[in-house]
Amino acid sequence: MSTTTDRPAENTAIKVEKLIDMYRRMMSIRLFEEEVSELYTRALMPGLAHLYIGEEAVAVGVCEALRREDYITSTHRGHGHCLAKGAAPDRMFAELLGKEAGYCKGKGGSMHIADPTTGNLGANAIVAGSVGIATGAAFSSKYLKNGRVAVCFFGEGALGQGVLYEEMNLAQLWKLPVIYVCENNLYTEYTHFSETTAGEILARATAFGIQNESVDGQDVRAVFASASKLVDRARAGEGPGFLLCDTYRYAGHHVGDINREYYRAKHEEQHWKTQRDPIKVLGDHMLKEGLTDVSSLAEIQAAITSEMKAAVEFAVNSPYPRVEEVDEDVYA
Amino acid sequence: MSTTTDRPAENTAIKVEKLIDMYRRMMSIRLFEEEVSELYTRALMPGLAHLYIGEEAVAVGVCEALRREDYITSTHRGHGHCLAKGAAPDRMFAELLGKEAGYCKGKGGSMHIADPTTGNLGANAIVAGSVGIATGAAFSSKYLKNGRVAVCFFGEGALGQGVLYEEMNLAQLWKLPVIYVCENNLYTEYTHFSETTAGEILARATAFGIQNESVDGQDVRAVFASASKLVDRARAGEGPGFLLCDTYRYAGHHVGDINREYYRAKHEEQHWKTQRDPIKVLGDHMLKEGLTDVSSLAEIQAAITSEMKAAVEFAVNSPYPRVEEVDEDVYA
Amino acid sequence: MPEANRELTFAQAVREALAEEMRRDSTICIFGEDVAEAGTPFKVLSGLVEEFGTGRVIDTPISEAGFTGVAVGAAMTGMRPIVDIMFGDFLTLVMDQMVNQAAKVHYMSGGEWKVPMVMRTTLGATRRSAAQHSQSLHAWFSHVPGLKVVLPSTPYDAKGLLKTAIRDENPVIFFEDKMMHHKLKGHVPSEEYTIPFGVADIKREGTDITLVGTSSMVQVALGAADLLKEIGISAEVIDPRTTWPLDEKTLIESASKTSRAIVIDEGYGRYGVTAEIAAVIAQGAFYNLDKPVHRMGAMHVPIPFSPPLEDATVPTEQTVFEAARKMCG
Amino acid sequence: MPEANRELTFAQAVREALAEEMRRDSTICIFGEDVAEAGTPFKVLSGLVEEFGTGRVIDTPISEAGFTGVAVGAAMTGMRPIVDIMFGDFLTLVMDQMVNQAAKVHYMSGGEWKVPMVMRTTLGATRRSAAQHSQSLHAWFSHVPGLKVVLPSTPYDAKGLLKTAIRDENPVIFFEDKMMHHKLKGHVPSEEYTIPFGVADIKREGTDITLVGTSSMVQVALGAADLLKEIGISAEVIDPRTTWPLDEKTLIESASKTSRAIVIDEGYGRYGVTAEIAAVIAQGAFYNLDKPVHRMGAMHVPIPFSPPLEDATVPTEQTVFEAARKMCG
Ligand SMILES: Cc1ncc(C[n+]2csc(CCOP(=O)(O)OP(=O)(O)O)c2C)c(N)n1
Ligand SMILES: Cc1ncc(C[n+]2csc(CCOP(=O)(O)OP(=O)(O)O)c2C)c(N)n1
Ligand SMILES: [Mg+2]
Ligand SMILES: [Mg+2]
Repeated sequence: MSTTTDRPAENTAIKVEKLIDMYRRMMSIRLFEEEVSELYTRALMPGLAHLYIGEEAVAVGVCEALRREDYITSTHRGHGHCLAKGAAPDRMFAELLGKEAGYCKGKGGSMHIADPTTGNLGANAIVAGSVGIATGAAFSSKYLKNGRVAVCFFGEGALGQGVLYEEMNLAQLWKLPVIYVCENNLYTEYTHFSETTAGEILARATAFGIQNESVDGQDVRAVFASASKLVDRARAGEGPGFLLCDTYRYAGHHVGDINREYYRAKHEEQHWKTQRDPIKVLGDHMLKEGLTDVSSLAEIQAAITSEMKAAVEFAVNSPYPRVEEVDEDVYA
Repeated sequence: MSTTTDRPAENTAIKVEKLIDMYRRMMSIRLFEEEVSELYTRALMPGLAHLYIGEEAVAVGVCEALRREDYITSTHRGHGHCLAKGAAPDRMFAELLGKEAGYCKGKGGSMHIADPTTGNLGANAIVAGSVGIATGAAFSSKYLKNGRVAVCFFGEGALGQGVLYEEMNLAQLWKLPVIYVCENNLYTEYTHFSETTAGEILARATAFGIQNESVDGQDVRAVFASASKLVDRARAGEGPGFLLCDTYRYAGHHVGDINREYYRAKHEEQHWKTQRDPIKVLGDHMLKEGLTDVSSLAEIQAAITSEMKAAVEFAVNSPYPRVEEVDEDVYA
Repeated sequence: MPEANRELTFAQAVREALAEEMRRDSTICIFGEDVAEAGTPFKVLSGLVEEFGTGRVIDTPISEAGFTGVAVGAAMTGMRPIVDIMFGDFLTLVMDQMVNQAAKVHYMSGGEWKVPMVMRTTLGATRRSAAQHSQSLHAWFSHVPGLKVVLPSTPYDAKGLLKTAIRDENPVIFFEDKMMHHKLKGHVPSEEYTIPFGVADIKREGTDITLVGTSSMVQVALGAADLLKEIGISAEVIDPRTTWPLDEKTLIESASKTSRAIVIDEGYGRYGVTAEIAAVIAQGAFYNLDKPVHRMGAMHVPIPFSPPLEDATVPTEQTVFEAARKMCG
Repeated sequence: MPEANRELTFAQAVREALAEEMRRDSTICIFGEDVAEAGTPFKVLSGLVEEFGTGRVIDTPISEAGFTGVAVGAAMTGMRPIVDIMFGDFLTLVMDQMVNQAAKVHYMSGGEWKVPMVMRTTLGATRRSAAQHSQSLHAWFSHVPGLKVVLPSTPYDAKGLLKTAIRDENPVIFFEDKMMHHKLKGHVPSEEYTIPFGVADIKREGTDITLVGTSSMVQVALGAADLLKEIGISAEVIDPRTTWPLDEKTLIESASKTSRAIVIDEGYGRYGVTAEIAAVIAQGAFYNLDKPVHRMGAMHVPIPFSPPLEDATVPTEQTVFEAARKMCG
């Protein structure tokens, strides 16, 4: 039942526009997160920030396989998922700063961005906390026959939470259109996944009869190809899927996690950054195939850079919510 | 990693005394439970009673592979486990009737019998509620280096509880001497296991790299052989095991569950009772091999029958605890 | 049957509410263990699967967290799921789904998503079910903003409150006393009605002492009121019906009027519902109370199996009567 | 450093208690996420793995229920495990293990088995961590017989109470205010001491009003007492230190003496710790109170992320001061 797809089958050629689009989205995430790091360092951002840098191909490859009305659920490391599903950077930054203009009026913050207009059911600060929500969204898609698919993003740390297995069992029993996307970035907070994960990860999906694949999470074309397959299958009523993406977070668990040598080696970080950067991998591919040129890519980067600067500007200058709002939205 | 053992390898010959002993223990459970049914029907027993009749070979085959100081945890359907591990019927009946002389001074009742002298950590009325306890007992065995093994009995319904997977992951990561014994009697309360269980049961152990076997749970020799293998392995420090036993409960989910046709067919019940009765299977084997004769078996039954009558008598005539005991034992 | 005599058991009233609402709104479905053909072990749902099918009355694996999570997600995306947690003791397994997810989704999303779901579950001891099948854990949920907590005490209230719960846009947790399901009968009109949350019901008027009872303890309070009447004490019995929202006004007014109050709830006495209600009354009726507010809850012990012990753990008509007599003495 | 000046942070005091006990008793081990080399995200355990090794300071997967269950079983069979639940919000995941298992094993077995384990966890908001990382859920556990609940408010108390917790034969849950770990310093003697459970500490004596504070709110109460002193009001500050067992006597005596009381706790105000303590005082000091007992807890909302909103949800020195001034006015 499980297959390993290290590169997309050569026959699933992805259109150039799509590749450019994916490049652009990955670049947006990268530059968004760099601004977040900056905001945090300048002490403008309250709370913690868990950056998605290095993992961009996962969110983008998966979300490109989805429709706007499809659902996603996200994690504490969720900015990339939100952006990939179509959220606007300015309202995201505003949320990160706790401002009224944010997606959640400042009530949610970095770990709880939600956006009904793009089907984003919300980031979640409980590890595996959204597995039920995603599975439930898939349940209602099937019940209401609206053809939507739900994607549940989670880190490999979530494999430790029993509720994941309860949900996978239900999803398979009821043939729900949900895709479980496991982002294995090798570490939970400060512990290598081999110390927390017995057996083989894919076997945990197999155990419930769930279709599963593993993919190079730094190759957005591969992620897109695998995700498309599982999403199409789910949409056709054939049941859930499980996609394991091998990836890496470049920075610390959160921005403040600076001294990391006690849990991972500098040269490991260097290896991923230089050899397996998802943006570079896609850029190099397009250049090699003559699908774009260096200056076009540079233009993309420049345009996004100014977009992000403007978005930050917007957020920094936005007002906080009025204190009286504190007890609004408790009940609908 | 998984092997199916429908019958014990012919070379693992089990000594006659052992066979007789297993016969006796299975008969004890059978007759104990018949008394329980009787007590319940005569309205002498408070609460509910979940009978183990039909499943005797599982508890006996597994517990015969254990030492007295080894640990077990049990379930709502736990009388068989207690007896197989060595508990005395009189104190068990007393507990079932809520009497002071019971194993728990009447405070636990049918679903909570515990007995330190036989390593019984307690029955549990939360489905999968004792998986953590058994795994923890295995942890301390390893930590304290006392060579004990822990067995966790549970019904296939417990496969629905996420905590089971959390514990299996921990047990395998830490190579704990714990055996997970899944009693698949085909039904939870009133629902067939195929409606609640996606994929293959053994694959759920495989997913965590746990050694696993499936066995005919009506053949006590087969259960004993498989359990011995896994127990020896665990005791030797090679890690946890998972034993799937196919079995059947003859009566209702509890004694009051009389009309069962809406969830299972009479002829199915008949088939198990007549073709796959664990006591008959072992008796027939011993008779066929000339290891015993009909009158010896009848003697065993007669002796146990009077033992059970006396035990019931003891319990019925025992006093209730004094009301003042109600707030004792809350804190140690 | 003439309308005025239309009597239903508590279980029938619950079932009728569910059936009527499910007919009205096709987005309602029920998740739970053995809810379909078995109609739950308490036989509260018997007949529903026959009318609505297994697509809407859905048997689940023994995965309380799992199917509660599904309900949360389904509620966010256009459905109105009802979840059945067989014994209230199993609520320990759904705390994350209810407290960190269902209760907070609306607020955390700045009001963007909502979670219109109902969790039906049970409370109450004296069924000889021992420590893991006898708890009354509603105080935990009353403590959590974002949830509403309903404790019906009569068939009439059960039907009207359950309909309100189903139509509410928020996660509501609805506690049924297991012992009432088939033992308690009462008038339930055939015409449609609902009962608003946050409105206490004066189950009996009186002048000398206020007995505040919840769920199973309302009948106990009424029984005690009968006994008190025999010795000339007039007890007012108040049922808050929902612990959140809580109708503080009615509680305070009654206690101010009678100048004495006893609060009776089957949850544990310490850090439970009796504490909150007693504190509310002690504060709000401070200048009118003749005696300190008295609290009666389950004894602070795991519920024992042995019948004489178990019976000693819960307030009874007799113990409430004694306490009230002492206060009025 | 001269002994009298020996100052430790709250985190250091916790660590010292753990290290001393672990040296004394080899059956003590620690389970938790990132407890070993990382020393927890709060760096409370830094250094322990270096002394005691990974066999005793054990990194777990993100399986709160799983490793808590292991601790329960290990505690029953000869060990004294300590479990680390990083954020108190994750207690939602261990309710079954703590409430249906750990708390009840001793009673259900008629006193045969016992569960000497400690769960260390955190509480408290204002860290800009939003709704799922800011809760103070200790009231839930205080409601459950079989558990003991500890809420230290100073480094001295933290060390002494944690040692008592580790030596206790029952499951104890020990709440640490995240904000205190590195910010609060205080005297901790180098010689051995323990602090008994169920003994409140009078953090400051006074005559006009009693401020009962728990955990994080003790410093708030002390701050308010300073402000009150400036306007001539003498506040007595009492810290119950354990919510179960609860030292009712000291609370009642203080309130009886001052005739006014405010109860301040960072958990939600409704159905929480303030309700129990207020009810206890209102009952026990009934005839001596001049004013109703006033309660101050977290606002009944999920904790918001936005700083100005979050700051509005918790009692502060200023709001306690205002409330006290009004009561004494
Ligand atoms: C239930 C729960 N336990 C612990 C935490 C604390 N925590 C936050 S992130 C994290 C590590 C998550 O690792 P992983 O799932 O691999 O995601 P990653 O951070 O690597 O993206 C932990 C333990 C939490 N948020 N929720
Ligand atoms: C967590 C939990 N959910 C539900 C129940 C109610 N219940 C008691 S026994 C049972 C069925 C158990 O089935 P299985 O595990 O297969 O054991 P069997 O009764 O077949 O031996 C259920 C649902 C429970 N005790 N605990
Ligand atoms: Mg990770
Ligand atoms: Mg079964």
